[in-house]
Amino acid sequence: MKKVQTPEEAVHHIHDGASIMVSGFMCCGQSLSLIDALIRRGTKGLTVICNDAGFPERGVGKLIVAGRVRKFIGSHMGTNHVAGQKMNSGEMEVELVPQGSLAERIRCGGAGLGGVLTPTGLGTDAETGKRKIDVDGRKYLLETPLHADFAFVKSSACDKLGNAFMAKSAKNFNLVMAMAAQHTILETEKLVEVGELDPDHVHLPGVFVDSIAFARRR
Amino acid sequence: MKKVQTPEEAVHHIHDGASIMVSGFMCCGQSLSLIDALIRRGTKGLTVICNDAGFPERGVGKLIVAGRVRKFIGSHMGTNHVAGQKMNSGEMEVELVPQGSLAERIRCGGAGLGGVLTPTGLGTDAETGKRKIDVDGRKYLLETPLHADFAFVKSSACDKLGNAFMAKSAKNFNLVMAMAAQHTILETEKLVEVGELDPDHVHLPGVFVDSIAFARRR
Amino acid sequence: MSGPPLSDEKQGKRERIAMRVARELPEGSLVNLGIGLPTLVANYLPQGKGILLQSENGFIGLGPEPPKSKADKDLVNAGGSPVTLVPGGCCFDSALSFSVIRGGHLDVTVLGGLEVDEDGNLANYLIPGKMVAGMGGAMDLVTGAKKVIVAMEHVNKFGQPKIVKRCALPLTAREEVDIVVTDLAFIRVTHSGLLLEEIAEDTTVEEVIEKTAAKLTVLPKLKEF
Amino acid sequence: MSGPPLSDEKQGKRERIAMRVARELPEGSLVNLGIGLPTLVANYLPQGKGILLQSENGFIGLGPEPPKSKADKDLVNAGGSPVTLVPGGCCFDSALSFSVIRGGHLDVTVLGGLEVDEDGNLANYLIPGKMVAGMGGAMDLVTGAKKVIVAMEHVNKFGQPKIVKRCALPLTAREEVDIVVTDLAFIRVTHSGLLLEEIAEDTTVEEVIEKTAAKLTVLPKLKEF
Repeated sequence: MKKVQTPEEAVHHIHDGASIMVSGFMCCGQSLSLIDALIRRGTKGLTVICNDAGFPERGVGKLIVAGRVRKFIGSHMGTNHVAGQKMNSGEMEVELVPQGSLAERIRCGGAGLGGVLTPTGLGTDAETGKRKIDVDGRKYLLETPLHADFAFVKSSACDKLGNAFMAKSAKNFNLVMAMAAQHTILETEKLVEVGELDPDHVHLPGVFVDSIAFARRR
Repeated sequence: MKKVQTPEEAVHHIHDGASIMVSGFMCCGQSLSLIDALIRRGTKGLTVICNDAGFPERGVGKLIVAGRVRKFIGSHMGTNHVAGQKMNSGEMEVELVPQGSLAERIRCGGAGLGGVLTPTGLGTDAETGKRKIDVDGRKYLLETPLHADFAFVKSSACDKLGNAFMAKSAKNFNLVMAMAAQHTILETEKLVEVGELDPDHVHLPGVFVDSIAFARRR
Repeated sequence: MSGPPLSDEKQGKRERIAMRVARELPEGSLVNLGIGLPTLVANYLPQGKGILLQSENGFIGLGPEPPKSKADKDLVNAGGSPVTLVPGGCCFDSALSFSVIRGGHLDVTVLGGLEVDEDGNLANYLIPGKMVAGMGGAMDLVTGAKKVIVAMEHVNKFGQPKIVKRCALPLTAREEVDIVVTDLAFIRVTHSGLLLEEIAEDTTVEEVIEKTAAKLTVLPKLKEF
Repeated sequence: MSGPPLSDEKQGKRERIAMRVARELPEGSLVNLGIGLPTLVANYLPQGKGILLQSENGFIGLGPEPPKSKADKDLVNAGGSPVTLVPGGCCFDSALSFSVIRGGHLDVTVLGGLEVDEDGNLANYLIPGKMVAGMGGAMDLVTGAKKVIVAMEHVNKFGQPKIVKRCALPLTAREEVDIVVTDLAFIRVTHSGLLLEEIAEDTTVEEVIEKTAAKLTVLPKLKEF
């Protein structure tokens, strides 16, 4: 059984300077309550790995607006003008990664791989600092693993072992991030008893989850 | 809508010398009826990529016993003594790949990756012929993509677009193989109308499927 | 993602581009439509052709926007707006979504552009010092899709050509663009450069050439759209 | 996978190994049990400790063998035999299964061995010219799991030591073994070699040393099991 906590309890041990993977795509499938609890806690100097910088007033974007993010690694920040400002002012370091490569890099971190080879980004600025490797006469970029101290992931429903189900497009980065972090906190809208989820409908095995935070659907 | 055929019709265009990925793990989740149809058709000189050589009298193992397999790429053949004999006699070429690396190599083929780096096999015979690449001071083997002309995959149920559901441990290599082949044939125990499968319960998107063969559960 | 309301003329141009792009989508194809102009293509999909739309945030079978009362926060498009699923749709995580895109399973990607050049290079994700949106899934889409269609207005808001000899902005991908559809022209990228195959019914070859900063080869039997 | 029936004595030895291995499994751990002897460990799992078994063919929550009438052809273990799922189990494909194994999410892997040596090298998948089974998932398991326990008889069927100075057979993995449990001994692989920590209640240190072809350091306060 995994610890079931409030969002406040679940983020209590997150230290300044921690790296956190935050699932979600434009806030869909994002652990909004964990983020809000972390903002209230005041934790700062974070490295945040998230698909996008979201919106200034919601989800991961609020962490950026509140000045808690030292470095942002993601694929897109066009919907959060504050993120762009903080990047231009030098207040926040930004590493832009093509979305597919971002997913693979996180997956590498969780799956024990040392990297993957992809043609995405060849001949673009995304090449910068990356090794090029030839396989069978084709050139690829070597994309290396991403890891983090914590992952904030989100489910529509989970059981007390952390086995989780994500409705529709709320899946996105949840599985790969839960695998790639040292400590994964699962925010869930619904908590059921062990045995209630169909084993064939589990999108995220509970073995990747360290603690569960219950928070209403929002 | 995908073509729905008999197993015989579905394998009719498979030529001598073709490469075929066959899903299944000790025959569980394996397209037994497609294999039987291919044996009846007489196709030979095949390269077969499958987790294991199965059993002499069932599934992929029958293809080996019938002498149709020129080259076998898999992780295990201990349950099919004929496979071992054919390897030792030189009648069948065998490439043994660690099971996790096999899954990743097939996934690479389907996901457009040029390879993955893994520590599995380092310092063993599985290194033979593989490049070693250092990342952050750690050594890895470069495992390169596997592709095939055809994939034989198997579902418990699918709709007429090929969206498929695999019960319990019958999932195994189905998804990655369906992605990695030029032409994927899905054998299914049950065929439902489009819209009958819950979009959150689909294990294999129909976009990876080229044709469907209906065959009773066995 | 919605900006200020567009003038009727501007909206008309965008609809024309979308209509022409829609005609390029093969029967039974899997298509990804980018945010903005490309999204309009969904309104003109040929019926009964079994075309499926993929959304890179994690599903196949993108359907129309729902009425507000039916919006589901767990079902949004890549722009974050509520959408629906068509029957036969299915959902998956980002790793599988980009395996679809990067593994060659996507037949067509339609996306906007800032610049396209004679070699089929595309720039559409960054204006240094100004727009810092990021590439999102664009680099993956353009590199992975079998066919890349850029759908954009022929000139930018300053009236300057967006089809140029050589992209000046940071590239999204090199030599991947197959077709450019604008309010004025349908242009194919070939090994020997840009081929003007069709022009809009209310323009002339001269206008297209004047508003293009790249060499255009004009197809002898030029069609109109 | 079932061979000829075993003698009572031989079966007793195997059960003893399984019992001792079971005591090594931490509370709440995720464990993979190999085919053959390691499978017996499932019969001795400590109750109420929340230990979950993983099966590399694609699930977590491996339960006992069902009665024949309840066997489900879609639910087998890595040896192809019918099994059950415990409540809270979940199923997945091979790519995710090996991400669990190779990504460091598996706490313990228990598997058989042909040879283990002083450096913690393991050979267990191939006897050139004889056994051509293949490595299956063994290389991944041994390389990926946090703790590797080899469960095997102390000597082979010819009475020869299986714990040796240097493996002669092709390796499954280099320097990955943590613990060896045999019918005679519990041996830990340390940076300074093999440490004999426990012996079976019906043997002596002398017998263990005699039947081991590697250097053993004997723990001063040797325990029995």
